[in-house]
Amino acid sequence: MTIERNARLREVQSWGDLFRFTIEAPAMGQEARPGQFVMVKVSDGAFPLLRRPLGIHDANAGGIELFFKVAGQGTGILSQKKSGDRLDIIGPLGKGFTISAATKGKKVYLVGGGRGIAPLYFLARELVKAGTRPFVLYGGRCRTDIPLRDRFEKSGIEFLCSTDDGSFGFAGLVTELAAIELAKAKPAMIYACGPDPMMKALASLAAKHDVPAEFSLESIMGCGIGACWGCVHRIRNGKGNGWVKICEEGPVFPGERILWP
Amino acid sequence: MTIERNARLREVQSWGDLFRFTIEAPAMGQEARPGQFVMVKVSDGAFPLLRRPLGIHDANAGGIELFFKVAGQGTGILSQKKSGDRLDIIGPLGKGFTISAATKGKKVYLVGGGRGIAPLYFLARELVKAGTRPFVLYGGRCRTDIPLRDRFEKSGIEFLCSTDDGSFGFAGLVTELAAIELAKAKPAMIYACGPDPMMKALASLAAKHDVPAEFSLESIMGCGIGACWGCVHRIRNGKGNGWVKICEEGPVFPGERILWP
Amino acid sequence: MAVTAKTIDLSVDLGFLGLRNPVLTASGTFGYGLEFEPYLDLEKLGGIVVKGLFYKPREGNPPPRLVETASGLINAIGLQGVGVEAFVAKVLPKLRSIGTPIIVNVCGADEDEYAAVVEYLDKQEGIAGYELNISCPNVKKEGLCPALSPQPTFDLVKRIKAASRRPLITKLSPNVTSIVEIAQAAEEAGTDAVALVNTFLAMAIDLETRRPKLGNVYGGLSGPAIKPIALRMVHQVASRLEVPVIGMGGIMTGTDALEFLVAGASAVEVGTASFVDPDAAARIVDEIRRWCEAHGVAAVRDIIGTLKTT
Amino acid sequence: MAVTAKTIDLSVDLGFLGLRNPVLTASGTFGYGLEFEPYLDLEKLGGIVVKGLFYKPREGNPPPRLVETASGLINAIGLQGVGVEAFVAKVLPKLRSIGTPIIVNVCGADEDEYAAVVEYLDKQEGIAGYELNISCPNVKKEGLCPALSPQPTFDLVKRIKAASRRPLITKLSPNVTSIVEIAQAAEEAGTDAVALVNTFLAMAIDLETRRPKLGNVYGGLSGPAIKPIALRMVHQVASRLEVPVIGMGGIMTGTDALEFLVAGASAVEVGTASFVDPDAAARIVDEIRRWCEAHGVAAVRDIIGTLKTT
Ligand SMILES: Cc1cc2nc3c(=O)[nH]c(=O)nc-3n(C[C@H](O)[C@H](O)[C@H](O)COP(=O)(O)OP(=O)(O)OC[C@H]3O[C@@H](n4cnc5c(N)ncnc54)[C@H](O)[C@@H]3O)c2cc1C
Ligand SMILES: Cc1cc2nc3c(=O)[nH]c(=O)nc-3n(C[C@H](O)[C@H](O)[C@H](O)COP(=O)(O)OP(=O)(O)OC[C@H]3O[C@@H](n4cnc5c(N)ncnc54)[C@H](O)[C@@H]3O)c2cc1C
Ligand SMILES: Cc1cc2nc3c(=O)[nH]c(=O)nc-3n(C[C@H](O)[C@H](O)[C@H](O)COP(=O)(O)O)c2cc1C
Ligand SMILES: Cc1cc2nc3c(=O)[nH]c(=O)nc-3n(C[C@H](O)[C@H](O)[C@H](O)COP(=O)(O)O)c2cc1C
Ligand code: FES
Ligand code: FES
Repeated sequence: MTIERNARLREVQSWGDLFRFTIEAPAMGQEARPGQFVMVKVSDGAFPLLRRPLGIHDANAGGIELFFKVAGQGTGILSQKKSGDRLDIIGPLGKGFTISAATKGKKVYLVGGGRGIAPLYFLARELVKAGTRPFVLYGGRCRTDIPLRDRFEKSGIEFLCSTDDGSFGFAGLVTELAAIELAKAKPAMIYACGPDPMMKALASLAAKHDVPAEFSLESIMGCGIGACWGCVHRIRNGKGNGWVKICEEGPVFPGERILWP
Repeated sequence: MTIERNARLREVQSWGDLFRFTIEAPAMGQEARPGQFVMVKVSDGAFPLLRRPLGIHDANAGGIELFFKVAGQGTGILSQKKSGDRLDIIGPLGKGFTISAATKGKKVYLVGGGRGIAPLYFLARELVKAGTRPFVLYGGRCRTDIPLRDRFEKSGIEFLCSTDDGSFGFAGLVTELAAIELAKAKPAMIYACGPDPMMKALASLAAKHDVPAEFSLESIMGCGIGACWGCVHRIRNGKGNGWVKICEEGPVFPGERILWP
Repeated sequence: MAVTAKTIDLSVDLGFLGLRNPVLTASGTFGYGLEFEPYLDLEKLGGIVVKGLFYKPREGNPPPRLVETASGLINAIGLQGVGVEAFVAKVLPKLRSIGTPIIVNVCGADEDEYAAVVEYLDKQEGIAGYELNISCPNVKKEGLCPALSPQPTFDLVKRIKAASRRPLITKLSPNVTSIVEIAQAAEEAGTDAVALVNTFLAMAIDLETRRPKLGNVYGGLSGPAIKPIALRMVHQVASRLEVPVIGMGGIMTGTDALEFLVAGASAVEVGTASFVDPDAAARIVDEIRRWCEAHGVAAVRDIIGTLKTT
Repeated sequence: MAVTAKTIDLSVDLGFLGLRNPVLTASGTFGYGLEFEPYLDLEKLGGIVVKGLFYKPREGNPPPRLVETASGLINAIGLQGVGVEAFVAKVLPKLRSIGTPIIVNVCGADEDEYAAVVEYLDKQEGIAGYELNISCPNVKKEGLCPALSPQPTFDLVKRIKAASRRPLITKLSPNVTSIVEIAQAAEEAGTDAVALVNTFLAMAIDLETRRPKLGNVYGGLSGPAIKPIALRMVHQVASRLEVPVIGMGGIMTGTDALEFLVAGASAVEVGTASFVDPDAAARIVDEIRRWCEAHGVAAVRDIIGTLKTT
């Protein structure tokens, strides 16, 4: 966990309102695990005030990558940064996905909707390293909403795409695609990240097929480090159902612990 | 008076914390008179909230020029604009310097301290056009504080420089230089812009030598258009000494009407 | 019938006064109105609330009178103004010809001065109503301002309502423990509407000189910084009062204005925004119209008070 | 002797407690302190005020609990927390070992709960004092919060002061007509210091859904937006009270902190800034030291209350 006040933005790639940043931050890159996130400062002034949480899209000894969608003012300002600019980042934060020895040699499904694909690329790469076989189901609204297909293609990771409008791959929701694939073959594990309704549907699919699943949750975050209690989600604890801090105990939780709104 | 929402910044020149902007704004350029000013928006967000007043440094059919010093956050943000960027400007505003037929053929003194030189270049050019002979006394803290010497040089306008530290021209305050020159020859008029103490000293010099003088005053401005009553200065009216709006009745006032703080 | 920019009905009804749209200008931020003629079409506005008017001309406070803060502006103008006689002689004739309701923000150093202002103005035509600025410090009562407690508010509103033939809007101060209590006092005293909020008492310090940044030490905070507090107060008051509420505080965009309507305001006033963009109020009217179009809202009045809190 | 970074004396004295420097962390914005260990040296701080503690564990409010506004943050956490027993068992032992004064922000749903918290904590060592969060809504008295009127403030402070062996700081709400009146009530009841301000009651609306942006509808506004109002209140209170004042509200930098000291605060608390920069409080200590050095101020306490208003 480091504060990197002066991380150099090495490369910016963009597709419409989707952006990929390659950032020089060696300490962070070496520590990062898939599913963890960083808190990025978007402005020097008091507006926007808070940092923005972004998942770690990839990491290596030289730094980290982010993949984000412009959702509002903060990500809008961020998207205007140019290669060579400096970023102020805290991370890696939170607890990531579980890469368990039990799935070694087996196939697992990674389901990402929209910007939710961000952490799954890193996860897929690490799963491959650990000897697990990732199969990525990558959904978006339309063809231009799923620009990472090339990247998965090149990295040799098995994947299928879906688009709501049928402009590329399976025509329909990624959860429908997942249902079809689950009916074909039962994976050892499901990992997912995306909008709440998508993950909720996937959670019941996973339960139905009796497949363990992990979900990366989102929330507005005040601090990202467990101090403000702003990022809570209803999570089953030992004792009951409490408001649990996503930034600290998550953002990844096993499906059976999450109470969907 | 126009709102130019999308004026193209054609050229940026800078010397340390001093900047010259050349801006495409034909309507404004054609209307502008020396001593008038514009209100410039420095940020899109709510911080800084208010526009910043800047004098018109030069104007022609193509647009206007500004010359400013980074004094704080607003001018700091402004100074980071690049050629090609768009500016949101209102102007020309206020009442400028008097160019009177009475000074035709005669010599007049223009005394500028620091960033106060900004409107005097435009004034000098217009005076020349009107057949008056401007003599510019241009003072700064040090050599790098008076970068417009080249410009006056090239334009053939007679001028003398002073620096507080003696690194260029007369060593001392520009008011001391003015006192020397006033002792040598009495001009038909004095025009001045600069810090309050400088103008105050000059006002008493002018009164002593019985030379009519005009001063461009500064104030924090809320609106620049006479609506907020935020920019007042004590000015002698017909009836008495009132708080008068600088943006509307000024920023230029004859010396005998100004009550210095 | 499809909702289009042309068919959208932006009018709102304050009961005592119909407005072509819900956007008024806030007192003290739009001069006497005419200053803005070069920048916008004054006939596009729902109404113009002019600068606070005392009976006598006022000097105002020594400068500096303004200081910018994070997303805010503190002013200590001190209600400098020309007084009611000059207003009637020089400003009103021009204002009257615009065809937009003119509301006069009424000030007074004590109850008598407030009454004198409305009595004088009552003799003039071309004024749609008064906005009673109850935040003026009372010179007779140790500088206490009626806006801060219910009884003085009640007394002042009652007196001015009785003294005048025109609709009365009482403008509330946010510097109170319970703005609902003050609003209710104004309502009981017969006000036709309430307007809120006025500015928040605030200060700024110049660390280098260790002096206040304002000549008057304290001033009033306005702008986007105060919007969340203003919105809460408007919601509280609108949920409890019968008379219409005019909301304001940091409105910079059509979205901001619509949020105040959703919170329960029947109209809004645009203040500090007019300093930043002299045409802000007219732009906000356009932005409201476009939002209604995009959302199929045929009449903007239908969204007033529609906040769902459960 | 020249003033250098090394010789500058940053210590301040609250009378009942000496601090190595005037920078504390504000309750609810610094967790239980330990969350920040990776980011700064906790021993660099003047003091740590921990998150508000009820006797019992608290659930808090449904999300969303946070919303950003122009230069501000509204929170409606609802004082979720572990309760005093878990605090003493799990957190306090670690906190105690840091060597920085620990102040516990004390909450209660009624007077009895407040008293129960301090009585329980009084049995523990390693606590420098209590900060009484009088802004908690009183469950017995129709949700009324003692912070809003003098008498309930007086009663609560008196009871807690009597119940406890430790210094008591009363933390005031800014949502009042006269914060001086409330501060004086606390002083008369025997508080050892006052801290101000807590957050401003505020709201934000999502225009698209026409719902409040916070699960709890209303929340508390903090951050740079409120600084000018907080500074005014600190100045007012410090000019009228004998006991020391701890100032806060939107402090992001050393300059902000020094302005509060100049206005009369004997120490400051850093709140929302710690969310933006977890090491903000430590950075502010450094910035204060550098300012003192640059301005030849040998002891920071010499600038407390030095605002020149004439
Ligand atoms: C752990 C975590 C990891 C994330 N990883 C990524 C990622 O890799 N790529 C990516 O594109 N996005 C990611 N997000 C979402 C991202 O943080 C938000 O889109 C961003 O904060 C919005 O900020 P803004 O200023 O652009 O939008 P705002 O103007 O603040 O808000 C726009 C909309 O987004 C909502 N929103 C604001 N903050 C958040 C938030 N923190 N989470 C979810 N919704 C929010 C608002 O309620 C509003 O509806 C992640 C969020 C979390 C919590
Ligand atoms: C009619 C007029 C014409 C001007 N022309 C020029 C010009 O041509 N070139 C130039 O460099 N400057 C000019 N100024 C001054 C310029 O407006 C200020 O330097 C600028 O507004 C400071 O903004 P800031 O955000 O950078 O500084 P801030 O951070 O706002 O303030 C920095 C310091 O400047 C003071 N200040 C703020 N606003 C003003 C203001 N409007 N006038 C004077 N002091 C202020 C503050 O009190 C503070 O001490 C002019 C001012 C006026 C009123
Ligand atoms: C410079 C200035 C002058 C003001 N003068 C008056 C006034 O004369 N009478 C009044 O009732 N309110 C006055 N106000 C308050 C505004 O009308 C409005 O209530 C307040 O600024 C909040 O709205 P805003 O945030 O949109 O500016 C003034 C505000 C400013 C900024
Ligand atoms: C998320 C959050 C939680 C808070 N919790 C508490 C609390 O438990 N007790 C308390 O007295 N104040 C609490 N506060 C108020 C702060 O301590 C402080 O008074 C306020 O935020 C103003 O300071 P700032 O602008 O520096 O944040 C909280 C503030 C925030 C933002
Ligand atoms: S974001 Fe602050 S506790 Fe999780
Ligand atoms: S700046 Fe607003 S009246 Fe002059």
